[in-house]
Amino acid sequence: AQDLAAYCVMLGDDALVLSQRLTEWVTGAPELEDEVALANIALDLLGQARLLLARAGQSDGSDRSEDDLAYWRDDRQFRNVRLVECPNGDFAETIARLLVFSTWRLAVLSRLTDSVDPVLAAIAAKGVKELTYHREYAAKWAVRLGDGTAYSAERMQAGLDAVWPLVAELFTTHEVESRLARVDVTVESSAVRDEFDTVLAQVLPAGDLSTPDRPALGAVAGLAGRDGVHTEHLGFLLAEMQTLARAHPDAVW
Amino acid sequence: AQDLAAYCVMLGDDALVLSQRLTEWVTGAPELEDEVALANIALDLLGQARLLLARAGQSDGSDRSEDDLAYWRDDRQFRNVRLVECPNGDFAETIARLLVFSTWRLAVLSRLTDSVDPVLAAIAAKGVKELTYHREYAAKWAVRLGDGTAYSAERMQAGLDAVWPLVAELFTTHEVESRLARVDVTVESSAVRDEFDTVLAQVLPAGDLSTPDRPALGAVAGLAGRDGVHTEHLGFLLAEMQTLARAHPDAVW
Amino acid sequence: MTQQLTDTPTDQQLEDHFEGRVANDQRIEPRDWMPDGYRKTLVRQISQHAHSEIIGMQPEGNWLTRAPSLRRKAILLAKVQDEAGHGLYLYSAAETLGADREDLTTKLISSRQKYSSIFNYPTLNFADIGVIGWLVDGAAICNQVPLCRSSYGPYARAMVRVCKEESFHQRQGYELLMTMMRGTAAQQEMVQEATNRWWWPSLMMFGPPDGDSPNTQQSMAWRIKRHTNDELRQKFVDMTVPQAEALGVTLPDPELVWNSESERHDFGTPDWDEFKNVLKGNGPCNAERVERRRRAHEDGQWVRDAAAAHAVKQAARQQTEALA
Amino acid sequence: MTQQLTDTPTDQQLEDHFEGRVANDQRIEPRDWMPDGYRKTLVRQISQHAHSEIIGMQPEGNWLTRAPSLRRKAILLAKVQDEAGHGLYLYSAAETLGADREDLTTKLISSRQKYSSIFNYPTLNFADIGVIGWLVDGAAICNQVPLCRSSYGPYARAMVRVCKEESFHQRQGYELLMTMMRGTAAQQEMVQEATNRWWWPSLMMFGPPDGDSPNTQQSMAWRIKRHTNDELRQKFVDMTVPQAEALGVTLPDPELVWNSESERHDFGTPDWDEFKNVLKGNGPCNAERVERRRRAHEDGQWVRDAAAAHAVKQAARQQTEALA
Repeated sequence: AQDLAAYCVMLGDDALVLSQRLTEWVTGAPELEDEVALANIALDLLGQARLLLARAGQSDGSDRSEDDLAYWRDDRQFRNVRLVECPNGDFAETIARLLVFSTWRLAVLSRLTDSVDPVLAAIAAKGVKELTYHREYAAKWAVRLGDGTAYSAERMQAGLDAVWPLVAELFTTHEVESRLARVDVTVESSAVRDEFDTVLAQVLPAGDLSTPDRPALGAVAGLAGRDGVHTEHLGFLLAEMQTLARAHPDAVW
Repeated sequence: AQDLAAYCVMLGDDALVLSQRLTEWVTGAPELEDEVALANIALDLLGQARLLLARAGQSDGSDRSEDDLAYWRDDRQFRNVRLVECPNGDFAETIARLLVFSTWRLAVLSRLTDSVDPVLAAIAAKGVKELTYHREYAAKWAVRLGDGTAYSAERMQAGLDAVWPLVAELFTTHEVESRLARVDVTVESSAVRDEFDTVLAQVLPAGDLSTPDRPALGAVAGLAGRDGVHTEHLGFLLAEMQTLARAHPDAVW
Repeated sequence: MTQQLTDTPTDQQLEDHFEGRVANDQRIEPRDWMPDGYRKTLVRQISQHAHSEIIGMQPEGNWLTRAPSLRRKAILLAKVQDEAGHGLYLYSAAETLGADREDLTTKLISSRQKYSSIFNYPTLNFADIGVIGWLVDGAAICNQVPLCRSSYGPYARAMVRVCKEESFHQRQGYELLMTMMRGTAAQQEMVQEATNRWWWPSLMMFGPPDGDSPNTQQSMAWRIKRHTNDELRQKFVDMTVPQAEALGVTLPDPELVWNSESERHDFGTPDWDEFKNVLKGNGPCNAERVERRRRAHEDGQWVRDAAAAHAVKQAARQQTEALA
Repeated sequence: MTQQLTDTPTDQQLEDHFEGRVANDQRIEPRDWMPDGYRKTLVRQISQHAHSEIIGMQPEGNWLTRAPSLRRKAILLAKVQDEAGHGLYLYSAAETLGADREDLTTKLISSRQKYSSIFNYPTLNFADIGVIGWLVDGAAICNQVPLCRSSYGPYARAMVRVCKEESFHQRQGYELLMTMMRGTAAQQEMVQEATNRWWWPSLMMFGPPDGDSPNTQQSMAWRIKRHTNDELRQKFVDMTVPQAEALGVTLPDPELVWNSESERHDFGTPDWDEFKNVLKGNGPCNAERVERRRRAHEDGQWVRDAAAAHAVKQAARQQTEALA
């Protein structure tokens, strides 16, 4: 149950933090249609985060609510991958991250629909539909930018290059995952790498983009996001996100 | 004593908030010499803020420390002018704000050296030396940029234009000031407008810059920074500034 | 019922026909003949309305990253997204009149077209989100419900959808305030403080007093406006007072009192000088609101260019394939 | 004592003279003859040191806006400012050898010159500020104190000043940690956690083991290095262990133990693969550190251009006035 909770926190934090980043695009997107689309994706991920954090609070016996977990943990206790916490960069980098993230997460969640944990399976089934749209949106833009103007092609490739060092972390299986995989609650992250590579091998060439050849971003003595060792960015993101909730610890909203 | 405390908070918050903004330049300045200079100015203002907030906490009988006041008030309780809380903008806008602010503050503090409150007079005496340097630094850069390249001249004028709507608020005498002026603790802000205009009338032409013709930024039903009604920026600045202190209310650092 | 016009009709005939339809509360549709003044007035009104939805996202968007619970964050995000959607319908409605969205955006970001002045005030605490729903959306609904019967078809239909969603937003805003008023003293204070700041600007949303609103008559004749500013303002006050009582907040107007004779509330005069000053561009947030929209538009230029270039390439490739 | 050379001396004579001076611990000054290799090695070493001061501002600067008390904010700001100052002296020292600051900056931001690898690790909590003072400045001082006797005069003099300020910073860092260890459980945990993250990278600051450090011999002969990497590392460990005990933190090395025979501490082997990986540019923060410096430099180009243009105009005006 502790493992299940820890795993829900990982997937929940990924969604929560990326949702927060996407939210920063609101009132700043290149076109109103993208304003709507990015807000919609942020809303879907926020919904996933709420379900996953609530599930975590139930299954670890702590009875913590989604808000307890979202607003009252420090960055050291967040378990998201570092990919989602980095600043947005420009539109191309945002798209590159979304493409990479949604391709990976869709692969994971589609396996989770068969989880022996019925709640996780149900959350995954809902998420699969949403992520299919997110991946499609990101892939379309990646192709458009890659096959657009010379400038946009350069930006799109630079965006992919910028996020690529953080991709390896997505496929690094954490021991919690390994244990849960053995009891059919989930699969190991490393198991979905093939699917990820296959999808990108379709999308990138369609936009005349190449798979970046970038080494993985180093960890700190082997520890990274899933262990609560993050980049310098997460603390700032959380300071902003949690400021009001923490200023009024007794309030109900 | 309440008035004196309120006035110290006004001047203290001005210094604290501008110091925080200038600090954001560290590791981002155009030249190492400016890195040093801006850090130095931020440090001077931080020093002024500490003395003024400490004085406020003593004189209102609340016995609050400088940190109590800096870290545990919400934006509604901050009393700085709106000028200091706005984002830095580019280097020219930062210089424009510093020029305007230091010219105004030097004029005020040089009057305050004659305050009947000996603590305030002493703080002012120290501040006068510092602000003389700040004003000189800002004036030099304003002239350099104004008389530099075509591009820099345009940026410098744009910087002045951008900060100008916030200048009027500096000279709007608050009722606290009026009451304190009557008992020779301070002077009314409006009384230093002439000095301010005289100084700028020397600096701006030297850089081929014109005094902006911009109306004052509107208040909210007559209320502005000195009444605790700020821009949308202050909340974000404080969220970041206060995050760690508030996460550990019982800690000593 | 459309009259068959075999010969080319004279302008007078067209105008008479148009006036007749409007007077009979029939809808004017994009392909119908309409007077230039009607078209211009509508384009201006619809695009100002669209701009207001888009700029209106900013004061609320300001709290998206800081919403104090995940549920409130989701509600707010959905609301702001709806506003982008409203902007989209309304720009589409303006396009049916021959306007061009890119051109309208250019007018907005160069301050040649206006948006509702209310969005030039800052949102300073989270109760502002509730008060915007309650008062600002409330006032917008008072203004807009009659527009669901606007003589121009596409506008009227857009308004039906917009009003439906806005009523929902208004209820959500009011519910947030109710929750906060049942909460801590600090939360109650926030609600009162936000109400104090937004009350007068909300009253100003109905525009200047009737005596100072020269275009009202023509707009009413054309049935693109159905009540005068003062009528709508009165209706709003009468509607809002009991809501404020139910919430437990005080409206910041010492002259506000029930007049049992006229069976309505008397109330004080908004600060019309402040209104004019904000309208002139000197409100607390005018410059920032327009600047943010301008920056988003300019920063997004290369993205829109890329999409256009890609579309051209795609079309060319499809043609080549079709020929092959 | 400088020998008067009346005839043009041969290279061999110059070199012998130089070697003699160095061997006698006399200082080499900018105008003195020196071998190319000496000059190049020094420029590389001094500029890497300067770059390290400048890049080193970033991990600490990361906490400037969030320091938990105004006193700590002032201390940190003064420290970061000192580092900018150190960078300035050191660039000046490199310039006495004919290097050009703009050129050195270009090499830094295009990753053609290195800086101390330690600054490629993130600062994740406020105890990191203390631990950087204690361990990182501590290791830097071990490295740098001998350099106060460097054979090259300007470098040696810069080092005297730098070392003095760094000892002060080290004491401040240690004092912060002492305060935190006397504080709440959360604060104590922060100190331990930060120590765990910084310990090994601090040991790596002395460079690879002597067997893998080919340039050490020549640098020692030239007296621009005075001890081997391993000697300095050992000295640092021996110095730090009792400080850790006094603080009450555990150094994260199970092999660390006092060897009463050799009268020094035995300790484990740092992860040299991680070291090489960070050195290659793949550490947690390499890309960001260089990018931030690059952006600052590029964003500031127009400002530096303006200053240069103004100086030219000023000079021209003064000349005109002088002629008039």
